[in-house]
Amino acid sequence: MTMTNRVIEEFKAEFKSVDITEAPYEKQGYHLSIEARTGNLLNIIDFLDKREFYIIDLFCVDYQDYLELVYFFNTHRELCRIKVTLKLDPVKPVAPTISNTYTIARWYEREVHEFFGVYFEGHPNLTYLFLHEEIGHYPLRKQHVPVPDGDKKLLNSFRPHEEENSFFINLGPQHPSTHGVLRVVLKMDGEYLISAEPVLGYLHRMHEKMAENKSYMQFLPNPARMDYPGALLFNLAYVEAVEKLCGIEVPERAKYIRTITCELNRIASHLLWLGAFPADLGALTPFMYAFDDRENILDILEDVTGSRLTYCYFRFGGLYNDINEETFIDATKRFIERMRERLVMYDKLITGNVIFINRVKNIGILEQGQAKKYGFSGPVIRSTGIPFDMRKVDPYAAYGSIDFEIPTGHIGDNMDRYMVRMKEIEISLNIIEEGIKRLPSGPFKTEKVPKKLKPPKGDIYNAVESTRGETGVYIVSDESDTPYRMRWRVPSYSNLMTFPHLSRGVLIADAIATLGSYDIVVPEIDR
Amino acid sequence: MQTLQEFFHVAVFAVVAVIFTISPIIIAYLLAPRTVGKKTFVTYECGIEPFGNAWIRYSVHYYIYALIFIAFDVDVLYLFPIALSYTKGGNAFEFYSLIVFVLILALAVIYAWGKGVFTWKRKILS
Amino acid sequence: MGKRSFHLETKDPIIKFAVLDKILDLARANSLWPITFGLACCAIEMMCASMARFDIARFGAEVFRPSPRQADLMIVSGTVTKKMAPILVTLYEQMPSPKWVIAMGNCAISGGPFVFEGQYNLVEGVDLLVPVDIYVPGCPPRPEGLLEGLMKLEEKITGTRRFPVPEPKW
Amino acid sequence: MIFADIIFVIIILITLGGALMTVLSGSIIYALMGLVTTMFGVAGLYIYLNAPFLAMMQILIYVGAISVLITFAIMLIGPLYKKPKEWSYPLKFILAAVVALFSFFVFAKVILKTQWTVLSKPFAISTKDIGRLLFDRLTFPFELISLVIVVAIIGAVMLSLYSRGEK
Amino acid sequence: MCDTIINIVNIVGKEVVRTVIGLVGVFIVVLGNAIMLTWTERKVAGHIQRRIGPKEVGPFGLLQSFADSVKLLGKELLTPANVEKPLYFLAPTLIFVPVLVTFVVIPFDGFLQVKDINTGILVILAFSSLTVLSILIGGWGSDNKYSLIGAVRSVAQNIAYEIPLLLALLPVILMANSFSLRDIAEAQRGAWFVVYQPIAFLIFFVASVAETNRTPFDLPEAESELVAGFHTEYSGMRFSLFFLAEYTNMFIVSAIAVTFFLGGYQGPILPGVVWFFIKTYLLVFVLLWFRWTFPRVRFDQLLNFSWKILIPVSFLNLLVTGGILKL
Amino acid sequence: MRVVADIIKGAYSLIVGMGVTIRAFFSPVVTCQYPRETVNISPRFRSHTKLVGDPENPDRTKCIVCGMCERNCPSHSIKKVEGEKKEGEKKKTATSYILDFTTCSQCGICVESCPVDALEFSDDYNPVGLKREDFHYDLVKEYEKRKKAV
Amino acid sequence: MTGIGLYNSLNVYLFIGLALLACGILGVVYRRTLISMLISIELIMNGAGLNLVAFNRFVAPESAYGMAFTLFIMGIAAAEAAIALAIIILILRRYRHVEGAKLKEMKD
Ligand code: SF4
Ligand code: SF4
Ligand code: SF4
Repeated sequence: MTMTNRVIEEFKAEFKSVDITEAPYEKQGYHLSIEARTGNLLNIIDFLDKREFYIIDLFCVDYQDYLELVYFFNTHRELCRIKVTLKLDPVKPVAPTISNTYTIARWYEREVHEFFGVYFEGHPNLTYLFLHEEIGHYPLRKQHVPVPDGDKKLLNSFRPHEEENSFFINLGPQHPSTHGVLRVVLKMDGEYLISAEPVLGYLHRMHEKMAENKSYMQFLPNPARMDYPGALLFNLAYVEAVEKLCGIEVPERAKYIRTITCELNRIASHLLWLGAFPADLGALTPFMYAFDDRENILDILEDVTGSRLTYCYFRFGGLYNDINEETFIDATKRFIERMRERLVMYDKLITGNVIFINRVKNIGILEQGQAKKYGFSGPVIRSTGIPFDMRKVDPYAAYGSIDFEIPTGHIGDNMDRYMVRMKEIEISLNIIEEGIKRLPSGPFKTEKVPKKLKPPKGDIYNAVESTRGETGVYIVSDESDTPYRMRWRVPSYSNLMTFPHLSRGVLIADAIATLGSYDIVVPEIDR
Repeated sequence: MQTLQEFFHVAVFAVVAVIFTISPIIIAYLLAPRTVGKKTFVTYECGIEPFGNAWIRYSVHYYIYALIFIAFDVDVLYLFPIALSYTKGGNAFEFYSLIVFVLILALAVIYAWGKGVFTWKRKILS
Repeated sequence: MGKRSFHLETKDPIIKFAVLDKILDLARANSLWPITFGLACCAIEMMCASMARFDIARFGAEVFRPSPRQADLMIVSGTVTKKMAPILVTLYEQMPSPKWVIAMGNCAISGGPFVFEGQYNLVEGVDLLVPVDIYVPGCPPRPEGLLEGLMKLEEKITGTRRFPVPEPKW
Repeated sequence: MIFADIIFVIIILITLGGALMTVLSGSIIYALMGLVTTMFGVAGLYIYLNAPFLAMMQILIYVGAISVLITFAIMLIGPLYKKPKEWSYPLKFILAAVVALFSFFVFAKVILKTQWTVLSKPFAISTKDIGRLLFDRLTFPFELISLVIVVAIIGAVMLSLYSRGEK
Repeated sequence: MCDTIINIVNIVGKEVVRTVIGLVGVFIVVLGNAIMLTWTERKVAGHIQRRIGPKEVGPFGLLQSFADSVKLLGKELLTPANVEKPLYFLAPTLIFVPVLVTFVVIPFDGFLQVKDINTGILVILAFSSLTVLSILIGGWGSDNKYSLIGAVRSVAQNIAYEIPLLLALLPVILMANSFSLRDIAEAQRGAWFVVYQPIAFLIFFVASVAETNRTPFDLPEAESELVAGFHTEYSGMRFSLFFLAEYTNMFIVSAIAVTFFLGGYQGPILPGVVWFFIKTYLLVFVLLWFRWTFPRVRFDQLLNFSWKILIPVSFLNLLVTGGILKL
Repeated sequence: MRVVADIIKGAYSLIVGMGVTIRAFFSPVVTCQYPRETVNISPRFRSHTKLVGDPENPDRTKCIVCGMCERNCPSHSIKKVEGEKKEGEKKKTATSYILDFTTCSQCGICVESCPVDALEFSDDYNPVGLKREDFHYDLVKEYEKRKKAV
Repeated sequence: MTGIGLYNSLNVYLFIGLALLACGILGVVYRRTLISMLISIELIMNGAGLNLVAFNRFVAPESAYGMAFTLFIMGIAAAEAAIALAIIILILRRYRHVEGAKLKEMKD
């Protein structure tokens, strides 16, 4: 019996009055949908919590007549996505908080609160996370809804003045170790951190709002700007979602090229991290070496896509242009060889270094049990020993036909996260090799893509494994050529959420090492 | 007057060092243009206006290290005149007093080690 | 274009004569220490410019100072949001003069691909916040673009261009 | 050697100035700075007394060790010292000054009265002699002082650990 | 001609002339070293990272450091509003005193020494405690949180490594029975002390890396944690004085290591000065090499490494040396 | 004894690391010295767009002023696509085509959507300027300039 | 060239030592915070050391006892500082302040 059926049965037994409907997974990207009501939401959440579901995402859609809160759940053992919805009154939207069960929901709920004006009863700290003080309306609502005056005081989420005697220090937004413009407010006691609170939104670029203003085609450049180190993977998530939504078939060749380029991009992204992580620990030379290798990948990818960083290469139904077979395959093979040698060098330079080992071993330990509460994904979850990888769980592009293993760690400390990523580079190399071997010929793009995409009414959730974890895009279509609502589920967001937990009571240097080991990308978090 | 002559150089160098450091600052003062904005003189803190006190209550760890240091520093300095007059060969008495001295000193490290001064545990303050 | 809102008081140095200025300008142009200030995607290309392949160090500009007090050059590389704007201004003001700004990337120049009607969180061009000397367009610009910008800045400071102009491509 | 005299006077001024700064300055960190100045002054005097080794030890121990320890203690105490009011009661100051001056004059009288038998022999003690002395005659005090210091430190560490909350 | 010179010397006093010449020489060394070293550091860093490093400014980028220093001269000196002014101003001055004083006793050659002081090494050690002090007041006076943490760390680190440093010097003094650097250098005519004291040499070197705040012990300036450490608030020339002091300190510790363990100016064929500089810069190169290879250690590891490993080992080393000398 | 072994192992690992860096020190640099030499830039590199000349009539560009690119550009970077019908020609000729490069995201949508393939990416990889307006290219004029330069 | 040879007379040193002592006493009595009192005590110690060396130099030039004892004084000063500071910090933890004057009030 599959997971889905089991859940249906158990659910029906427990909740007689609530409907649970099976959704066509191929079309919508989730298996079950449940319509909850304010009264029974918490019970349903409890039900899911007991069955080891983790929360993928929580967001809101404004249907004008009502607001709909959408909760996505899944398990780490088996693919079983469940959409739970909750309709809210648009005038005074109030919902119960689920943050007591799922810690990560604290942030999601704050986000929903600031963008839609939804109140969550029982939320410990319902303040703004992204926006700044001057924004006087709820940006993602379809109509202009001003923020009530009473709420304005919530805008600045952090109030240090209340604690006179503590020592606060700002890490960021301009700080060498926060990888962009993350700001973390640290409360310190000597060298120790008492608590750390990330402040987000310094790079909030309104992607979700933009999506509502642009056609499907016009949104294409945006995903690449969200996660620039792994631009192609985000691009893929979006393109595949739209393809599924419109029912566009993709030729095999395009699938393989997508796989290969994505893996190249993954290596490039990991290399960027491989440089930045030791740099956080004070070693600057690996940075240069890693960029040197990365530069090789960029050369290959530039030859294919035309840009170095923010690729906008995949198109609905295929690719922007075909690869240049000889040079591409040649260069890639050369790169694979070179990279394998370099990995040995990195082992000598970084992995074996006693200082490095002492800095990362047994620091920032994440336990498996927390995976459910925080919903982190990618190398972070794999480091705890859970082999959860969208490429395996829900194969897309050509991953289904290529065999690869998933590296896992043991205890989930910084060292494990490091090792998992290093292994992933190796495995990506294998995948690329395999992909090149099997690369079929044929067209790189389907002909039948209409110039103006007008997908049928409905919604879809599509997830891929980006370099940092599960990246999902949820699109609601209303038959026009612009998405009605687009929501991005980004991995760094939930990965970062574990930081306050991990950094409590540790030395500042350890906290920074931990932050570096996540490989967060701020624009992705801020969107 | 041997000593005086020796330290005459030290004094002169020290004074010159002071002068040397002041002069470029004066030159810079004369040469540099100035731009003043609203926040130019605000203490730097990653671009955010700092809040709270910079005079922190510092952790006691450092202090204990400093305590042990002071014992060692003073005692090791006592070893210097000893080392100077340490004779080669014979007179094993000197060696014994050295051993006793060093062993007493080692007591401090052993004590601190045993007391866990050198371990920095993760502190969970609830 | 919006209104430029910066207000800075500038005073000339106490001693000033031409030859000295020339020397100082020459030195300044050849030792531009940027502040570590990466904002978004373009920051990666900025890093690339300082890495082995492009090696910004050849021009003596690899000394990325984390503190604005020791920097001469602010490379605004990426999107400036309204939340970030006051910080950027603060950092700029905290840099000792003479100081320069390079707006790198379309976002920094004009808001780039993120300008749309009804946008609520974007500063449409960093030149609305601080005076910008050099614009390097692109999304992202290639590292060569940044190097070229650096040379252009040198040209702006000293008045002459020292470096050969690479063959233009169209 | 008029030159040596001038420097000597300067050193005396530094010493006394430092001492006054220590006593009178408003903030504790300046008091500490004053102490350091005095240490340097006294070290200079040691040099004039032909004891360069002692002078260096003076700097090493007082400036390098004790003042650092005191600074750490000040830091540990933290914000309380931002602007501590040292100038409180003028009456108390007068009282203190009277006590200090009184003791000064008493001792000054003693000094002036006593006829020290100053030997005009050239002073020929080198650092080596101090070492020899420590080896030959003062072995016991020498070992003892190390013991004293170690015991004191152990006590101090114990107290500090106690205040850190770990008995 | 000669007579006049001698006359002049007689009038002003031999020592004064010596000082003046010494000062000039030392300034050449200090400035030359700083300029050379900043250039070398960047160049070495470049080549280790497989890039070029400074190149376009002057031939091989040799003028790079000049450009930097001239630029820093023409840079505005910002004094932030909240600083404790006397302390803030004093710190860069104070940090320079030990640097210069140290040069009094360093023997570049048998004769090329400003003055051989009987308590030479003690002078260096004593004045180097001023470095600690100036870092402390610099960080404290800045009224900046990063500076303060940086300063405290710096001091804790400096004092933690001072003891192994002293303990590593002791065996050499035991063997040479002198504090004077020239005597110690002379005592190595036969064999360098590094042969007898390899452990002490290692300890000394490690400790001096820590004393100069270089990677892997560069915590006070840990960029990824503390922005720029205790000199975060310093700009322009004041900052460059710290910079200068740091680079000179690198030279100094290497020079002391050379004098104590590597035979100082001793060496065949070439004149002593040349040997001295060759050896010193070799050690400096190792320092640079360290910096561009290793990550930074954590703070508690840093302190404990000194207390748990270096100090016990150097105690043992001292006792063994003492015992062997008595045989 | 384990402590000693650990220390030795640690020290060995450090030496191995130093071996890596010193080898790099003596290996050739990978730097491309930009103003003096340039890296090979892929022909597919996307800079700002350019108009392609009509192979039959080099005086005019291929553009027929249909406005597709203007409509499809995600960031509205293309403005003022205007043209006139010259005598003797079936289609319009572009007289102005303003590309505001400062908002372009180099996505290639305009190139894709042009029905007559009149657009291409140029290789202008290092544009810099002293003001924003430097990058409001008039592609028609650029085309003329380029034609003259050849 | 002859100077007055000020530095060759014992009394000068004795008076400096005395002045340090007086300053120290002044500080101990007048200063409010315990740490400043400690600093003042260090001053007194210094004065004593200075006197010892001066006597050694002028009264008994062929022995080094005075110097050795000054060395010991320095050691004692260090030990004393350590203990005193530890106590001060303990007091701080207990009473949240380190002002000597207030401490007396608390005793009652
Ligand atoms: S210009 Fe383009 S690459 Fe640069 S920050 Fe903006 S979106 Fe990113
Ligand atoms: S490349 Fe994209 S953004 Fe640029 S002009 Fe063309 S369509 Fe517009
Ligand atoms: S789409 Fe092509 S033909 Fe139409 S206006 Fe644009 S460039 Fe001209």
